[in-house]
Amino acid sequence: MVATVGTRTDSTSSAPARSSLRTRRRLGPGRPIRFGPTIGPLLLLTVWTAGSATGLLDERVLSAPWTVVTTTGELIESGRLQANLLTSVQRVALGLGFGVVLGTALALVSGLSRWGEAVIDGPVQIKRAIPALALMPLLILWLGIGEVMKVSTITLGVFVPIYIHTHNGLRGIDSRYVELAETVRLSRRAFIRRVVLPGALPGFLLGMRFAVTTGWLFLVVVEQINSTSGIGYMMELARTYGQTDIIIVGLVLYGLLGLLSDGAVRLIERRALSWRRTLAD
Amino acid sequence: MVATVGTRTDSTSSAPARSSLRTRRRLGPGRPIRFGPTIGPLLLLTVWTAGSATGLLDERVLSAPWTVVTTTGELIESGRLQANLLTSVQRVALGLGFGVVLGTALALVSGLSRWGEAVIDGPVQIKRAIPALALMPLLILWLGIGEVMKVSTITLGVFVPIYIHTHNGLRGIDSRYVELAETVRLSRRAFIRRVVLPGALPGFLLGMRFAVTTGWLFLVVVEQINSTSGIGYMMELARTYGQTDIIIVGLVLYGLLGLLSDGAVRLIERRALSWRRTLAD
Amino acid sequence: MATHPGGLTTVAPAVRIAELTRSYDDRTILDSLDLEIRAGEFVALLGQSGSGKSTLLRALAGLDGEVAGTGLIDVPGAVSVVFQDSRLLPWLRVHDNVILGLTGPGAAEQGRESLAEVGLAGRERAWPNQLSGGEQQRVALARSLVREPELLLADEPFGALDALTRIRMHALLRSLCDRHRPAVLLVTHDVDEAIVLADRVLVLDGGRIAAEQLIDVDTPRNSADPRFAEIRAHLLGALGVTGEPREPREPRERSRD
Amino acid sequence: MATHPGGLTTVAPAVRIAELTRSYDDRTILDSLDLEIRAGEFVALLGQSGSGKSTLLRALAGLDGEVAGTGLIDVPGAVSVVFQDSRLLPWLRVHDNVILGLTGPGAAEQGRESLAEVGLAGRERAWPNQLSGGEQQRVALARSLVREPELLLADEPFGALDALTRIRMHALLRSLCDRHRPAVLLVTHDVDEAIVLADRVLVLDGGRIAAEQLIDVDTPRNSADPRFAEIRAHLLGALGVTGEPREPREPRERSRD
Amino acid sequence: AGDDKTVSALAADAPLPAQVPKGTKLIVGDPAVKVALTLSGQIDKFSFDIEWANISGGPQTTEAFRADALDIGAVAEIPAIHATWTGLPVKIVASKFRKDPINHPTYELGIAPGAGVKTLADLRGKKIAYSPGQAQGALMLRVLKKAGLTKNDVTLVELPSTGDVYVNALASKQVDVAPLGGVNNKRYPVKYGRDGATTIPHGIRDDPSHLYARTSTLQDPAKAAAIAEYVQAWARAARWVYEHPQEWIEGYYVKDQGLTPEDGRYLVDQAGEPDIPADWSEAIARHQETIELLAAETGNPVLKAGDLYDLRYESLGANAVKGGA
Ligand SMILES: Nc1ncnc2c1ncn2[C@@H]1O[C@H](COP(=O)(O)OP(=O)(O)OP(=O)(O)O)[C@@H](O)[C@H]1O
Ligand SMILES: Nc1ncnc2c1ncn2[C@@H]1O[C@H](COP(=O)(O)OP(=O)(O)OP(=O)(O)O)[C@@H](O)[C@H]1O
Ligand SMILES: [Mg+2]
Ligand SMILES: [Mg+2]
Repeated sequence: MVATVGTRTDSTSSAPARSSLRTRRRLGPGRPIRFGPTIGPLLLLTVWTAGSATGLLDERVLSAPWTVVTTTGELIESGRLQANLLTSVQRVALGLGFGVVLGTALALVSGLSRWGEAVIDGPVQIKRAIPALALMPLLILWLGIGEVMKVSTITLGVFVPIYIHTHNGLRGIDSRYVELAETVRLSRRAFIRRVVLPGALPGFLLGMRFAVTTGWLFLVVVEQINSTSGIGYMMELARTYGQTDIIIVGLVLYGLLGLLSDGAVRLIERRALSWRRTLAD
Repeated sequence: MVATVGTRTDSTSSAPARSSLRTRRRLGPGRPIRFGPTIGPLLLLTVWTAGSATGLLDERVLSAPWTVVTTTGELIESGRLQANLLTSVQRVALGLGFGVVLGTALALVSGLSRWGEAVIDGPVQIKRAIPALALMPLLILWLGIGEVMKVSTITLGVFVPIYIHTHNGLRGIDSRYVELAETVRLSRRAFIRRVVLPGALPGFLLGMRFAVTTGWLFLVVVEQINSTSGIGYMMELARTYGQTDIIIVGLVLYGLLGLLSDGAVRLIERRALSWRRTLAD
Repeated sequence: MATHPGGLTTVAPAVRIAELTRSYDDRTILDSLDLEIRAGEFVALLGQSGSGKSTLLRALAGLDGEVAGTGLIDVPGAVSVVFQDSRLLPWLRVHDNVILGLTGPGAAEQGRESLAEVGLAGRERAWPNQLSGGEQQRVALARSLVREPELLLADEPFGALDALTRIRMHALLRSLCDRHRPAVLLVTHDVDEAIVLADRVLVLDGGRIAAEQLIDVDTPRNSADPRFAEIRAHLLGALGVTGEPREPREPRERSRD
Repeated sequence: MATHPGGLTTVAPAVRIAELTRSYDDRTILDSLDLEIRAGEFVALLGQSGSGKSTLLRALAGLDGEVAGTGLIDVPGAVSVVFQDSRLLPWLRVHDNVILGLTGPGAAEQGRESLAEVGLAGRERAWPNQLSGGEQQRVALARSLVREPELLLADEPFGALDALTRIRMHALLRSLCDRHRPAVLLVTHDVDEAIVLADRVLVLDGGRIAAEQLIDVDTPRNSADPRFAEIRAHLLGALGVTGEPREPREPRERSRD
Repeated sequence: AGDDKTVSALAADAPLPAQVPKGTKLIVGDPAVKVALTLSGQIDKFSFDIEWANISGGPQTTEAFRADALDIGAVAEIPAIHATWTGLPVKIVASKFRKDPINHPTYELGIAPGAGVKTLADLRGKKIAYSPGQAQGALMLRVLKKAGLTKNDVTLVELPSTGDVYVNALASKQVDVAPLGGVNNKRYPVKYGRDGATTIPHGIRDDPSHLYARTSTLQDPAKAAAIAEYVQAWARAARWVYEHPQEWIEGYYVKDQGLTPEDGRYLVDQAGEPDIPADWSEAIARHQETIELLAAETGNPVLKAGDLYDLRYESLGANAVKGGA
């Protein structure tokens, strides 16, 4: 049995390229599809449009895409959307910033010292297991109902995935590299910079993907408290009033933000992890 | 400069063990501490107890540990705690079961085929970005307000971390192993069983850690809808009536469940990944 | 069929490479390379570090899909590869690594036998990272020998083995060849090893086959044989090593310090 | 100070190992092993695959904290290790791998020089997985040579190198030794290489130093030298290889098939 | 969906059928009445199937209505208004009030420690918890109106009134004033009284409690008839609760809701005697006021309150307790 592989076969070569060994055997996912990442969301949009057009999706529960577009237009015209979005983006950005620093720092302490881990890890798991809403009274008591409380709550939400993923990534660094670091007598600082952080980077970046969406999700919780602006506030208000179209605008916005921020982190991932050769390549 | 290492030095050896090279250089976290994982939670408990005893923590906002113990006792005596816990455990277990299967299956499809990824990945990111509470109206519309809706919501919550982590783990499998699989002509089935699943296992297990707590967190959301039992219902009721002690019992329960399920997954992790030699060892 | 090993022949070869070009970025590694290997022929490939030996093997194994290049490659369907790194799946025990992809009831037993042949009986349940470098290499060898390939591509499979173990592995490889007569392309850095094992030795340089040497030494091949020494000198010359005496070590003043 | 290399001496040695025992699970790998290496001495270590050479090196490097065992180890503070796997950090470019842990303004330049010495000038910005096996090994070598260790532990640093590159690397290692005179413990499978490079060759077997051979061949050492051949035969004997002629290859019927 | 027409849709003014056809099913979101009917032994006396849903509050009820997962909801004044505004036509089919409503208020104003609010006039310049879209929000607007203040005279702090948020906000002095309902009225001054926390009455009627259903449900003759039967049972249950406070405290507050008997006693006393009027005109007039207040607040059109009521059910409840009691 002889198979022929013609990878960009020379036209001068006499033997015909009968079958491609590569495509025949290929177990990996194959070549990337052009605009692949847009296909799923577009499909979703198509189903939604079709459902709305045929009346299969009840307009009063899930507004039609065109309703969402007009509602968005109205919201933008009245300035509500931009104003709310701006406030929310500021809160999330601040919370994200603090959360990432806090999470990474704690992950380093906990990952590189048994005592750090003993003290930090348990409480983080507990924090993670407790619903954010249930923690609100305590946070209100300690931090008031102003911006400080809002940003702190987002920070507390965001630091968890950063911590867990970085810690997990860090703990998973091959001990051979740690041995190497020891034999070249790396200082602890250099060890962290050269071995730990790059080694934990894949984990950290996955954590970032969660942190970004977590930030937005916590917004919905904190913007119920003493807010008069913000996307979460806008949606919560629409929910109490039963304004389906505004809720759906909010959902679409959330979906877009989710897609975009996830895409951004993945882009960074592809750059930062360009040294990796994996199944995905 | 000469350093002496005496690893369990023979008493007959004449040269004294002056210093331990290993402890001097060690960049890793060192030896595990006995009962390490209990230290953090115990510390938290101590702070809580001390705060309550000295009155620094207002009993009316955060009940004292002893109040929680007596309240728990009362709840158990009246049978409320067990009954609610049982209902909740059933819901979470079902949701977890379905979610894990769904998430793993989707991750496999999406990780091993570009088309699968194109279709699945975007919508999952969107789903992930949308607050659960905002999705409730749609889920109620499609699935009603009964158990089906509750378990489905938990499933939908749980499958996301499973999907993302498994997919990420799978995509991170070293391409050298994929090449190997191709040269030994593994069938796709065997490839999944021998290469993909074990390779993605660390990711999957991290996903499990999130899935378990996510399951409990979603419980709080779904048990607000048409429930007459369950831990989430119990806590929501207590919130309405301002029964701080019961709320705190619920929080402690959540914390414990978080710690326990996390510990369980980590135990499995240690067993299942025993082939790994990492920084943590 | 022509019985003369190597050389131009009109019989359908097991492996046929024509005008194979492969480049990484701007560096052309293989430059319009032509090569044929007959069924049952044992070819050894020498070449400097970085000359493209592994690149060639990967191309033959169909593993260079992402690499830029042109050319024609004809290989049999059943190819077995020993990678330069032993490439054991770290999450499978040694025995499972050996029988990876094998099906059928006899697989487990075959795997055990194969492990015993490479001197690792009793280590079936070890994890790959519990093995020494040479042991890992032997597991990889066992994995490729337990299959019955029509083409065996082996990238320095004996590099981490001591002299005695190496001789044993040579014997093992030879007995496989005698049983199934696969075409073999063996990359090695040991010129003597190449001469002892191969029907034909190639030297890769500048992206092409820069030298080709039929091994017409009688078996058993003895390095003391003058023809052996002659071929060795010729091959070493092709590899850029001139003069058998190794470069002298600077005399060291042992009493200083 | 005694000028006689090896043997029992009362002068403080650079490396002193006494009654070193190491076991994995129930398998005792090193069994009450004693060894001394003087400052500036070059010792080559031979031994069968799995005999415990890497285990011994890891013990000397202080990397076997998790392994059960007893014994006394005295090593200098500045130890440099070339691991059997090249062990480059995959996320650092080649140049950064070489200068890992070096500080001071000259480090970058030193790293570049060192890479040039091992023949990899121009590849500074490559990722480790873009290098061939031998290139990776040379980067690891460059990394250990750019430092100035008092003790160099090298675990088969030339295993993946072709003859010519190997000769160049020998010269490089020798020049380092001449400059800084570190104690060297080199694991190799190539008996000739051991004889060419070392002051003393040890054979590890059964968990102990089973044979010890001072290399009293004049430099430049020529493998044609009868004393060279004698020592080689002796060492091969200690390694279990009897009789120089390699085991015969079964005559193959080339016309069959 | 909700608008699937039965073969013969019942006109809005057509008389209610007397008989409930076999196989009719109602989904009722009224958990307290379920307990009352169970305790009074009436739960199995319906001539149709009934499915109980533990759904309460405007948003949840509206969502369930939209999903066609609920036929009757039990709420106060506000949800019917918002539902209509957002394109979900509903009608009130039963109304219950309290006798002596000023002395039996649903809500009181919780005053933060040290806020120094003794009368409504003191509200000027204070931080007031405000939950738009909820009954408590509308109440605060009316309180301000009554005190002769506008929104500009105070600081409205938007907070959801779910759970114990208001109590916590008051206790931590994040707001000066917040409407507290139910057991929190009692618990808040008990808990924080030593710090100076108090509650004051607002002196406005806040007692309406309605059953409502989607207009489309009422077009289904079978369901319309079943609802009529339910309304009567509902009224009898309310009466039974009033007449059997001990059973109610034991069976509902203590056993079902996990409160202490004292809390239950307080809530029973607070609720007072139910008033199920046979004439809704007064209720409609008050509802109209609320509508106007909210319309001005939210910029929605003013609805006619009368359109929110299905007058065919007007006297059913009152007659049921007259006969039953
Ligand atoms: N992925 C890659 N990207 C860029 N360059 C590469 C890549 N893989 C290999 N190369 C380069 O291609 C050249 C040939 O590599 P190859 O692995 O074929 O060498 P080799 O002959 O096997 O060498 P060795 O004997 O050292 O294993 C080397 O210079 C190497 O650096
Ligand atoms: N982590 C481990 N757990 C169990 N056994 C181990 C472990 N590491 C090494 N061994 C075993 O100890 C023995 C000695 O290993 P070592 O790596 O020292 O051999 P070596 O002499 O370096 O061999 P090679 O020449 O093949 O590299 C081997 O049999 C090996 O299987
Ligand atoms: Mg190679
Ligand atoms: Mg070794």
